[in-house]
Amino acid sequence: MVQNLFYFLSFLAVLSALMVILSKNPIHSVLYLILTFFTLSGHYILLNAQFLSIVNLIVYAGAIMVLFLFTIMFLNLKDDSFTGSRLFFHLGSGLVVFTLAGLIILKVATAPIAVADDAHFDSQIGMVENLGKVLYSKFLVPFELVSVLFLSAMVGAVMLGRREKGEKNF
Amino acid sequence: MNPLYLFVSPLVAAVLSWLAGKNGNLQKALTVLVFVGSLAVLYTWKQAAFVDASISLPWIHSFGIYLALAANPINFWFLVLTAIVVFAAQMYHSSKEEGAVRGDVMAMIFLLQVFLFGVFMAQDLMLFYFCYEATILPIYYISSRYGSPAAERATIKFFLYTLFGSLFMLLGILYMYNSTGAENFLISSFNPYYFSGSVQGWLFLAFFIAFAIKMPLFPFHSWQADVYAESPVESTMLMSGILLKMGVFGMLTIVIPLFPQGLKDYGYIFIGLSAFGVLYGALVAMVQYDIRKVLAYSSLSHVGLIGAGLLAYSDVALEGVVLQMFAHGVNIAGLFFVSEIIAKQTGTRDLDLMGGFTRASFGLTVLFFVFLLGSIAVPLTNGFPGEFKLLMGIFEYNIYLGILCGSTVILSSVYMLRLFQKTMLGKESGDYILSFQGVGAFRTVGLSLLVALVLLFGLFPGIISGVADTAVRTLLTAY
Amino acid sequence: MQALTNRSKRVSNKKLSLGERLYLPAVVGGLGITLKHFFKKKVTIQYPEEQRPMSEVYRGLHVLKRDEQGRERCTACGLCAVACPAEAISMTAAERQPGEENLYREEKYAAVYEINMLRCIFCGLCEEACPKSAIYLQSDKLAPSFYSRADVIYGKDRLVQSMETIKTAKSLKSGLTTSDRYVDKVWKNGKY
Amino acid sequence: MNQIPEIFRVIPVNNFVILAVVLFSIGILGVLTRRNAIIIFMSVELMLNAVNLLFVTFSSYKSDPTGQVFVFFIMAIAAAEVAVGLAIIVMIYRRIRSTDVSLLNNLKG
Amino acid sequence: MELYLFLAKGTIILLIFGITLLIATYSTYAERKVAGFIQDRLGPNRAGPWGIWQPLADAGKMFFKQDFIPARASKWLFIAGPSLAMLTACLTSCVIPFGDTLDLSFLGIEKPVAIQGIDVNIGILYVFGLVSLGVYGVMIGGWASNNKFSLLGAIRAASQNISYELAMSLSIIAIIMITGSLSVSEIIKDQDTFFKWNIFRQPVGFIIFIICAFAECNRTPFDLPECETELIGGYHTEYSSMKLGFYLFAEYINMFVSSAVISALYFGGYHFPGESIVAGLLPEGALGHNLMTLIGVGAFFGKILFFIFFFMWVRWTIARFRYDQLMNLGWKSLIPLAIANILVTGAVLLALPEIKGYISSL
Amino acid sequence: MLTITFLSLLGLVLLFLGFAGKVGLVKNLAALGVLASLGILLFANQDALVPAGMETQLLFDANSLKFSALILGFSVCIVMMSRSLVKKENVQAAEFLSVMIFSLVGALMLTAFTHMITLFVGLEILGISLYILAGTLKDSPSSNEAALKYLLMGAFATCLVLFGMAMLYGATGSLDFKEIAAVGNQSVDSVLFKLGIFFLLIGVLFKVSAAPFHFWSPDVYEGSPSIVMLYMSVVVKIASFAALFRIFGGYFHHLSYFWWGIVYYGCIASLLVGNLLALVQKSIKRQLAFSSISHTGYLLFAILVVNNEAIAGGLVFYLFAYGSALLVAFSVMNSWFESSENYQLDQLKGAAKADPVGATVLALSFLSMAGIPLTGGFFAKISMFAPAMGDGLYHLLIVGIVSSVIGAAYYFKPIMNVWFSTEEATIENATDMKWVAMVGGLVILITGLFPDTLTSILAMI
Repeated sequence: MVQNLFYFLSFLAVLSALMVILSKNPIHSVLYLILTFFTLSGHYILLNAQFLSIVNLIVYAGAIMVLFLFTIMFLNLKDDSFTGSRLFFHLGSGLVVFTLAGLIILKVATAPIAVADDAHFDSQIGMVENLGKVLYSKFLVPFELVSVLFLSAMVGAVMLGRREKGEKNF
Repeated sequence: MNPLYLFVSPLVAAVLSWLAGKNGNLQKALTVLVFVGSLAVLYTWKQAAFVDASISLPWIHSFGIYLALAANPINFWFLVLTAIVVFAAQMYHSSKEEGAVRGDVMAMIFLLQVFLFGVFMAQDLMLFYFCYEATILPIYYISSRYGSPAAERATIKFFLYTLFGSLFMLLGILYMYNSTGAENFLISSFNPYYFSGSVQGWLFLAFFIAFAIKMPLFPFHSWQADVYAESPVESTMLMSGILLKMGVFGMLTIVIPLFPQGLKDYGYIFIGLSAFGVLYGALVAMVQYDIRKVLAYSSLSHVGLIGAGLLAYSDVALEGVVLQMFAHGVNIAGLFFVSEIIAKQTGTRDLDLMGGFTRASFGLTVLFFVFLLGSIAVPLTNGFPGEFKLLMGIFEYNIYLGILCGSTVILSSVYMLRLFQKTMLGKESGDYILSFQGVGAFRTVGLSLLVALVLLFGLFPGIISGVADTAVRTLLTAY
Repeated sequence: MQALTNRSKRVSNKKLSLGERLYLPAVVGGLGITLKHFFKKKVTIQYPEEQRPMSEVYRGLHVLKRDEQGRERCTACGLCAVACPAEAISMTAAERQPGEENLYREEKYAAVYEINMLRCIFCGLCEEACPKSAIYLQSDKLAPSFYSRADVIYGKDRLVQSMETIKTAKSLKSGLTTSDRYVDKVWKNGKY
Repeated sequence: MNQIPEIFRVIPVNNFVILAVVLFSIGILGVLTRRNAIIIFMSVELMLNAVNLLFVTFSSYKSDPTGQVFVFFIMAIAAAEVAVGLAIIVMIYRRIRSTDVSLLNNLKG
Repeated sequence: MELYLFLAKGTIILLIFGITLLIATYSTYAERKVAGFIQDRLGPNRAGPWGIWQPLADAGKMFFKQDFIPARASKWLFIAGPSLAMLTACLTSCVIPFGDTLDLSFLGIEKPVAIQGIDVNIGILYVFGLVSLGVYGVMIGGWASNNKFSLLGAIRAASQNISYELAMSLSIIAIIMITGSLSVSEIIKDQDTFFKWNIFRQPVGFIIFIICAFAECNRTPFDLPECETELIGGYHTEYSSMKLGFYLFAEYINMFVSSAVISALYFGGYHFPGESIVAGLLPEGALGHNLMTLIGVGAFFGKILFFIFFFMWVRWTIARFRYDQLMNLGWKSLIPLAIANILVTGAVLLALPEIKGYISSL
Repeated sequence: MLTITFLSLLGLVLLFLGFAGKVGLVKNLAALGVLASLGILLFANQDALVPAGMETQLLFDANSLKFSALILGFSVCIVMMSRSLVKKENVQAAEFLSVMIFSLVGALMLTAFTHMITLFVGLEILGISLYILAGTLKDSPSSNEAALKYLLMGAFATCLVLFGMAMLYGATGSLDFKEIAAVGNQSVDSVLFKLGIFFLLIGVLFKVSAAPFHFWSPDVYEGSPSIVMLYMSVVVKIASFAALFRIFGGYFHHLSYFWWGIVYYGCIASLLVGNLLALVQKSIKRQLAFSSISHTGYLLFAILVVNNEAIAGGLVFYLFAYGSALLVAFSVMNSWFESSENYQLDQLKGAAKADPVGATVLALSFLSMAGIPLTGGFFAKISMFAPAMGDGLYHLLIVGIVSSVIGAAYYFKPIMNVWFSTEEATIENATDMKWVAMVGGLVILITGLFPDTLTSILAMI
């Protein structure tokens, strides 16, 4: 049951991820990416990380991708097609990446990876209480510093995105 | 007397001459003052047998570099030559016509003098390297700024060439420092026993390439002719007269005492090349039409001889090296000096367009001829004893090489006399000769001084060898 | 400027106070008003079942009257057409033939009488103009809606009063509409 | 309470890692082959998500919350990055009326 | 007895789903009825007594209208838009506890069964997740229509939703801080007495939340995405037939869910004043408990219906905002206010034990 | 930690002052504030505000203090110089400066992280701020392009770093560098560990723009406003090298069998690529961009040598020498040209006639970058070469020397144009703050003649 679910989600994830980069229409790409995020959220639930799974949805699907969709609609982008002159480049990079990925996968497939045993296993780690405790005690400083990042990003996004006086285009 | 004096006085002079700007008289005064002062200091040292002539101050702790300077019998004549050639160059410049004198050129030459003194007196390898590299900058400045339009390209070539070589030297220095576990870079803290044979070989190559490019020895010479031809003559005089002696000096004080094994292992290759360079330089000089290039290739030929002598690794040869380098420095500076006067007057450097200069100034002809003779190494001129000893040393090393190098005796007279004939004799090709105003008093005195040196050391080579020979021999026998 | 009356409200651009800028009190007030209306009596008239009482002087659909004997009163004099501001009325006159006396009251009658209901503005001027009291606008009948342009033109077939109403009418006036009565009452009396 | 759930026993951790690697490579491929800046950026997001999956996987299998906290950070920062990134893309679009990176040739050596 | 549990749970889920749909359906009716009443009218009253079959008639009409897809539209997305809107709307209600637990031990189910789809410990986040996804339906539909007005409507919807989502979640955080749980049922359990209802503890948060809820549902005064005067129909300009119906329906479902969330978060959910008195009147044991639960469910639905009414009430009271006003309100007022609210709440939470200690020491 | 807090608050204050319209105050306060933060860094206990027992994931040890001091010191100058950008172009002072100051927070984090989370957050704070700064000139297409390219490549690199981190996490079950390093010893055979180190390294090399992962940097450098380019090649370079050094020169130093080869070839490639491509450039900014790649190569020496403790000082020295030279060069060129953001080599022709002081200082700074004696750059190179020599990295050193020569070739181009060109000067105005330029030149000379002054100052930190 769980296995089938895993394989189904994985299949869907890979398929939609592929479609992200293969779709000609950026809107379709966005939608496929959202689908990928959903499957990943599914995986997180499988992995007992409920909090992250829902945060993944809220942040990625709910905020980031909306922003993407928003921008694409805003810019009214046309289809982006693969041109012949770059075909070799595409094929080449595809080949290289897949070879490398294949090698890594072959290596990883059989690699022994240490996992927790019964005695050390704690099914509650993915729960929000637990994560919150870790986040607000051990990682408080980086967490606070992320706010600097946000402030900076906010200022920057406003600064760059703002239309200047006299600019005609939207 | 503190060796720092030799550092400080040109430095002060540099600042002063920068400030003096285009005031020719002030510049002349500075020139003479520094020249006389330097010679006086050197003389006192020699009289005191170099007892107090050393200093060692910690300079850069973090790298273990000392400001270690010392005058000694080996570098004494290099220092003297520095003073003389710098004097010659500055004399040329400061006595130029009104308005052509430049404060920055004078300052740069003085600065160069500082670094040259630094190179020759350095007892610390890093200090040596530091000054060795730094000498390029003033020369580069003068040549690029005041040379012909093609000079920029030529000087950058020169610059990169020498930088390339000296960086290998830097590597060598760093290697020595690291491999011996020395806490400092003092030359005295290294000796050849630290380095195994193969290491010595590598180190020899690293240092040799730096010095060979500087001199330049045959395969590394390709920067030379262009730079000599395109630079202002002051910088040509300095380069040919003294800068290339840094290479000789380096070979003498670093390569020969520290890497005797390396020299033995690889020297034979380069001695062959140098000897070939002697022939090559001479042959090329014979067919040149640019007066500077003739001198440039003659310099290549002579330096090839010096290089071969250095690599021959025998006491006779080394004594010859010291003699010859001094002679060559004086002669080539004088030759460039005079030839530039001629070229300025005729308005060209093309030998075919010159001729008959004798009619303009007989005195200058004589001066020129004496320098020529010195350069050809006619007996009783300063070129002779050095060349003789060098050839002796090379014959000892290998007879065929000796013969090859010996060709210089004949060939140099060929191209030098061709030069003389084309410039001084023959039919004048214009009325420029009649308008010749004479050399001027200051230049006359200066040139006479140089000529006097040519003759003095031709007649009494013992002045030099008396100071240097024993010291040079110890280089071979110290280890 | 001096206000002429004290009814006009002076507009001021003063800054809103904090309380006002919150808008919440105003919103709550608004909610109160709407809630009040929520419980108010509804004004809806459920039309087919309930009908709004018509005014006595309502000007509805036209009718061409007959007299007590059932004869058409119209003599095709054309005054109505002249009076019509919308030029909705047109007619063709014809002479009464012998034997038709029971059909037409006068010797001349309207062979064709048409009103274009799209043009008609129901102003009632035709009624006023008619010297024979032949045309009236009924107060209880509305002009129906149309589904085709052909329906728009009302001919005599649809305008002339039907005979049944004559029979039940007690008098000239009783067979008429409220409008008729009103007009008679107000100022047509003097004309006879 | 501390019993390992079924999934951790029946699915080896390697499967998740492989899935993440595959997604990551797809992301790289997207970055390399596409010319539309927005799609490149989306591929980067895909890569980030692959990384997130890795972290969550390891975190869960190793029963260590740090990994999940890290994912939380990545998500937060990715959001900021996207905000700035899209602002830049919009800026570019205003300039060249396209988001095609191959049209960006002002700067060439 | 797993089977019974499954059946019971399934029944509850189906029931919730059914009620959701039912309420949403009748919201359309209620909307028109309320509109009529507020405007001194009667509202629909033809289909059946008081017009109660009106929604069915509407649905029938929707089904049988021509299903039109614009020629240059992106076909699949055009269909996906309303479906997504509907899907996200429907999924939300499953974490809302409509009542306390039922004691079904007579069926052999030992554990009390909550009247709730699923009780996840991150329930409120789940709601937010789905609410934030709701915007996709609008955006995709608007974009796929290949119509400028639709696109503008969609973009407005997106930016509006994103903007107000922030303030909404921030206002919730204060509640989460008080309760210490993300689970909706925990939050409701925490408000067991009347004066512990969060409306009293978080009045500012409530106001922010309800304003945001209006914006999230695209209800007047924030119905900019579909404002007829500027954008014809906004994102659903090109839609017809049941696809349009889905959009409209989704809006009403959202309204229902919003009302439910508001009631749950701020108005004590299934708790009602005088609970203990009622409980005292009921018999002991399972029956009493179940009855109590059902009364609670009734109370909850009462609240929900009130808020649905409130939504409509506001709709017919307040005029539509201008777009810049909407954004200014969201970004410049609500978000700072929400943050301030969090800060104040935090400060009070920190200070409360001190104050209590001080008072008790007196 | 204290400095970081101070800087964050400073940025915030500047932002609000900017909203209030007090631009003049913002400009002054920014420089003063960064200076103050330098003071705080040097003289205050960094953990003063941290409650006892709290983990901050940041550790300001001697090295990080040095790097941080360098970062802040240079930043003071750059913030002061950026007044001209703000003056010239249509740039909002408050936003620009506050983003720059926020990026400093990231830079400081990169010098002091002990945990991958702080590393990552630092990288991103710095990175995102830089994407913004690169795009500051909204009217300039190249600036836009630079921002986009930087963004895409930066984000991509971040992904690689993260992938590496994830793999390391998988291999060791920890994200703390100390713990990873401790476990690392036993995981010689672990695929995940190898992959982790590999991707982490590749990602960081991307960030420091080492060849062959350098291709974004010339475009980005050239397109950015020159102040930002200066900032990137000075402050950001210091920060990213501090990070690289902290990871691979510090925590993972004993695991060099995993990563040494990559860095080695990356170093060689950077040296060659940077220098060779710089040779053919016509724009100074682009030339300096490529030269920055080559300097990355020299700096990578520090990662490669065994004695990482000893070379830390050298690394700091190199960064100081390079940074000060670049800073001086830019301050001169900045004052020479009123508007142009893209200095071409030809524009410099004959500048010495118009402004000899500026020209001298400019020449000095380029000499320093070339590593010619008399300037700080020389000892900087020595301090990289000497330890490498000690480790016997002869091939690397030879490449280093060859590339130094090539480097000298192109560093002399501007000098030649400035000093030796006979053409009339095209520069628009002479150095306005001569004393600043002269101080800069003096600093270069002093570091060249008496490097001990610098090393002893650094030793005090």
